[in-house]
Amino acid sequence: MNSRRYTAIASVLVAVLWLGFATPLLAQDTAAAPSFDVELTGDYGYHLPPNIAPEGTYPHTVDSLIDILHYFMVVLFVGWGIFFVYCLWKFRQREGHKADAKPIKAKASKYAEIVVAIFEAFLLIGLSIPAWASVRNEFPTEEENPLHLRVVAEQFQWNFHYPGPDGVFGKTSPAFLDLATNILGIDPADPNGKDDITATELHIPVNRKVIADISSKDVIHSFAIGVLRVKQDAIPGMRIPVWFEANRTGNYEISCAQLCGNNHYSMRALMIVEDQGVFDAWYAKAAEGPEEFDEDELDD
Amino acid sequence: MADSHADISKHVKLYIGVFAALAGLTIVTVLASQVDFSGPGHVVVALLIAGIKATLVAAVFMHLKWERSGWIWWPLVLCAFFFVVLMTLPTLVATESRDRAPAGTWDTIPVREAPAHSGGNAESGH
Amino acid sequence: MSASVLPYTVKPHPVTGVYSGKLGTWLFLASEVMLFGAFFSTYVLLRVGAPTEGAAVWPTHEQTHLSWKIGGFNTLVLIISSVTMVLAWAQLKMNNFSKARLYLIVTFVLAGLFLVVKLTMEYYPKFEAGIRPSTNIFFAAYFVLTGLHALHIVGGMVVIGYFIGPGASLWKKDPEYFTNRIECTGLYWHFVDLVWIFLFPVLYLL
Amino acid sequence: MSHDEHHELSFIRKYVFSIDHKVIGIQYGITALCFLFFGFCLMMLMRWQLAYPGQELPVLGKLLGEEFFPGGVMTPDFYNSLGVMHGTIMIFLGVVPLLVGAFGNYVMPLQIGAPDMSFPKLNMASYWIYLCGGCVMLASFFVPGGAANSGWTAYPPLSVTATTGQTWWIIGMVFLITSSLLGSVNFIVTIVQLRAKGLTMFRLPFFVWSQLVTAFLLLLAFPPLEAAGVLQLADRVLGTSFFLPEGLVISGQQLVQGAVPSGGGNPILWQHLFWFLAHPEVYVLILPAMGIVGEIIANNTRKPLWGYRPIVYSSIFLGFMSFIVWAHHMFITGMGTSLSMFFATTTMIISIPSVVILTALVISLYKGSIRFNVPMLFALSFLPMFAIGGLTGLPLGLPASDIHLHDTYYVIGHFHYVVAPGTIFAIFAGVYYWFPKVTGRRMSEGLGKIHFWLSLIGMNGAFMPMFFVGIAGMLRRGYDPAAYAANENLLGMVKMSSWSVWMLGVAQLPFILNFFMSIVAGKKVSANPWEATTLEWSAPSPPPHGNFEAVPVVYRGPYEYSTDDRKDDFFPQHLQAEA
Ligand code: HEA
Ligand code: HEA
Ligand code: CUA
Ligand SMILES: [Cu+2]
Repeated sequence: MNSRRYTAIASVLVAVLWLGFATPLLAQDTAAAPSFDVELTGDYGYHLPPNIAPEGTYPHTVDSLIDILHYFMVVLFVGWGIFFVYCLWKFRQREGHKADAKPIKAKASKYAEIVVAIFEAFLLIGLSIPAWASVRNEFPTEEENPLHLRVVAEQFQWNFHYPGPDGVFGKTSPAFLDLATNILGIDPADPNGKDDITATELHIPVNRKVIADISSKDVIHSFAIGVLRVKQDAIPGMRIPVWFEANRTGNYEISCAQLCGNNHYSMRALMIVEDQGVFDAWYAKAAEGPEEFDEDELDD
Repeated sequence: MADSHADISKHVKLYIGVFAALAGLTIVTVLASQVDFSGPGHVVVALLIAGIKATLVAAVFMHLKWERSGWIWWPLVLCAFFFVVLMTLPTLVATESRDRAPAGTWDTIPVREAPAHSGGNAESGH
Repeated sequence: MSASVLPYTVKPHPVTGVYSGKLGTWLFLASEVMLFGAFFSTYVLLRVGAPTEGAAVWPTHEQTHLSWKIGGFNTLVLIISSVTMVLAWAQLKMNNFSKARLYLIVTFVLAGLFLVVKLTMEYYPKFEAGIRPSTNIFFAAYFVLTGLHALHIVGGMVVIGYFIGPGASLWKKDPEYFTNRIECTGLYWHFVDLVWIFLFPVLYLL
Repeated sequence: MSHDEHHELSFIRKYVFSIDHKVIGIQYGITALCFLFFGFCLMMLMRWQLAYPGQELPVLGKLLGEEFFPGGVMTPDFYNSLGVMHGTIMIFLGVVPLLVGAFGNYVMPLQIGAPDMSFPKLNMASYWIYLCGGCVMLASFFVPGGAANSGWTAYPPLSVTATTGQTWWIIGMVFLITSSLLGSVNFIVTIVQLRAKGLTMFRLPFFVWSQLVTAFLLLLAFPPLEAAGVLQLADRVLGTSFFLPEGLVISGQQLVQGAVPSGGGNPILWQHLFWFLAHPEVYVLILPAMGIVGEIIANNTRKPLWGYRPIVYSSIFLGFMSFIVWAHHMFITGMGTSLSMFFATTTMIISIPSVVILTALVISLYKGSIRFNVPMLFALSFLPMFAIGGLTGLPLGLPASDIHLHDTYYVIGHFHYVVAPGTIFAIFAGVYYWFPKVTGRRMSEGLGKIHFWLSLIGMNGAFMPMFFVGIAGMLRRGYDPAAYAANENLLGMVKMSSWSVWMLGVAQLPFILNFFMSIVAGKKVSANPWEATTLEWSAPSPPPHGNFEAVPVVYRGPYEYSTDDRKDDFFPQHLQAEA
């Protein structure tokens, strides 16, 4: 009897010590904190990352879905947990207490199950499906003047292909590929390709919709912009469009969310959201092409 | 299923009959493949004939015709259902793969004529 | 504990109506259906989704070098072997061991014939002509599907061979048990035949 | 049953190539526990890299060699290998063999009053094929390039272009699948055919039902993965391209398969075939665990399981539905609206039977007389832990919220709550519960309680932080979480998780000690130390060859505790009512 109580007290103690003290101590130890080339905009912590999409677009539905679900889960778990602990205490084996084998009528549980089912149906039909439909089908129309670009993943880098001022992408093919100078394999003979922009940082204008076609050269990657709640596998042989919009300027991270080889963990890119003016300036300059590109044309 | 000798010899006749049917159907399926059906006619005819043959084999040679045990039938029904699920895979994959790139390139196709998503780079293929 | 001590290895269970071996064989066949189902579904997918240009286009009939004559011949061989298999069982049921054994031998020989035709008249000439599974997506599917089917044939031959040879002594000890085992072998064998009934039109004719 | 057959078997026939289900069960048990422990050790290594990225691994770093630990620091490739092997070993070599191979094999025939499995030789073959598969997996660490490193999901094209270890992984998997298939045929036939007289389907203990449903899942879901494995093997060694589209360019070079760049394949196909198995597989991991928990709860509340029939129907429904939800792992591959709606709906539907089962187990506590012994502690804590794991499955099952959570540590947290403090706790519960049956001795309660409390804290300390870092966006399979600036504030929590894992490792020492000590020095107990009702307790401990002294006959349902005014509060299934 006594030893049982000791075990119980000891375990609570260990739990308190472990979860209460050791972990905050560890949490303060950020010795391994990395130093980065750029400062990220926004506040990151043990919660959802900042959401820079305009109100009313699908990334906010994603957030509210996550929020609502977790409230729901906590309520269920706590309610359920109270009953659980109550049973453990009230019906523990002891002198003079006997089990009662007559099956009880648990109407409450049936109602609870029905409520759960209805709530799930609501989340599914009310929130998830519209949001998903928005991700998949409600692409910005041309009247909204979206920015078009292509995202081509490769081990272990994100390549962004902009059509340049003429608005038309050059033809690309592996035949023209050159790792040093023409990483997208743009056809040098295609006039549309002359002003195309190849970048490894994603520049987008603020408050303008973007349509990106995701594809991959080699293995499956996953194009993920945490702050925009965008995640789309980049699958070789397929080309899958996504759309998004940012309403806050700054520097953000793009990550690769699908295991793609040894350097998967560091396959990150920078997303720079800037004012339309700044963006236009960058766009014009980039379209003139970096030096390597000129060299390439000289070689021809 | 009955076990007496007379019954078994009746079976034997049936087996021979089924064999004749199978052989005949094999010839029919070969002949049918030479005929020029339009569209998916070939596939339908060939699979139909194969289906009949398979049914004959399963019903007679494998004795399903005489099988009464639910413990054999239910797993088979289950299996048949999941088999159908498996055979829907190609459609599932195909709906996702409509943006497949053409041979030899990873990305030169024009953007598909999606509902509300076209223009811009739509003409870029050429 | 030797297997024969367990109940219902020989006699059917009074409630479920089958003996254990038969139920086991059917369950095993159900899993085989799922196995070949996955292969067929892959085949359909690759074929329907094949690109229309480039190195990966689906080959035409002429390019596949598959002769429906050889395929048709092998189909007949397998069908006959299925009949002889079921006849072997019928003979055992009629207490006719020597005839049954003869049918088993015929089945075995036909299975061997199937393999010989497959190897010498189909695989070998293709390898001669430089055709490999890697040649194109059609041959990839062709070799994997027929290769796996051929392995099933080999497996069947091992079992049938066992019952012609060392396994036959069971007949003397427990004829009903032996008959049951032949029935189960037969179930498997007909299934292998059944798979071929689909493989033949799918690969050779369509 | 013939008694004239009791001639002496040689040592080898009796203990090594035995066809007795009990010996095979023990073989499975010991082998799988070793694998489980090994898989855990791999994870303890990985947690070092996560907590202290790029820092030298103390002591071991040097020992493990320059190839994988240059300068004592793990390489990313090796990290990925560890991840694959951890996942594969835990699931296919640890948990399933324990739940099905060990508990299923040992307990199920006893619970149905059978002398053995229906096909004893097949049973032996299952074990040896499983062992071969395990050895192939382990050996793959020593091939050039190390073990497979493309994730336990082995997505092509990465897996097709990976090093040799991947080939070994596939071959190992083919062995394991074959073993499971043989086993499942055997289980179903045994349960259908060899039940004792009077033991109708609805008098079966819930554990037997869970084994039956599990066997069906294994039987019908595994073959497609076997097919997919064969195809991937062909892609790797024959140069075909079932899973490779045309025009792949790897490091600037066009990929040439075999002789020519054939292409024409589809990488998504693999994912469908893989998840067609792997989703039912997760219910393979949980159903027998629920079965064990159900047995122990009924026994230790001293009252019948509440809602036996709904539980049974729910497990059947769960098994059936698990075949049509697989693509919820693939929402992010670019799935269209109608498909994702279908799979999200089935996913929501499948959560209902889990809720029913769990609710029934909790209501079973009501008006019981609960004994808090070690098996019961583990069984009880299974309930809230599984609830956490299951509930966090819901945000993943809705495609919209899955956009943010997919491939983050949230997923890792979700499924570890169901498999680790869920299934592993059920396994521990089962070990403590059936140990007296297997050995005739009981494990120490004191050591058991230390094991329980420390494990409970360790598990929660390890996995709870994963939900927070996951929601914050930290991605799984990340060799170095510090590579992303957004993770900066999460590193402390990651460290806490790691320390909890190591603590959890220490917490297993009392268990290992207890386990081996009790085999030789545990307290001797009677054949029915827990005063249980099911048939296995009517056999002697350990049960002799042939299991029962007299062929058992069953007169009532499985959980007749405190049901009438007998002197004892339990009424075993095999006892005839006194008139
Ligand atoms: C045993 C294993 C197990 C179990 C049981 C489950 C159960 C569930 N899983 Fe999980 N899952 C995995 C193992 C498991 N999963 C694994 C291994 C992966 C990752 C694989 C990988 O990518 O590597 C995964 C991944 C995974 C995903 C993919 C995530 C992603 O990659 O983006 C999804 C998405 O839908 C999902 C959903 C679910 C759901 C809805 C359930 C449901 O069945 C859960 C149902 C349970 C409940 C709902 C809780 C129970 C009830 C209560 C709390 C009682 C409440 C009381 C009253 C109502 C009275 N799981
Ligand atoms: C059944 C499945 C299972 C189980 C039980 C576990 C158990 C554990 N897992 Fe695992 N895990 C997976 C399946 C499982 N895991 C899978 C599928 C993945 C994904 C892989 C991938 O990305 O491809 C994964 C990934 C994974 C990751 C993410 C890695 C990454 O993404 O980079 C982490 C990180 O912490 C982790 C941790 C743990 C821990 C701490 C445990 C602990 O709970 C372990 C506890 C273990 C024990 C307590 C063992 C006790 C045994 C004994 C004491 C034996 C005694 C022996 C004798 C008596 C003889 N796991
Ligand atoms: Cu690219 Cu991960
Ligand atoms: Cu799943």
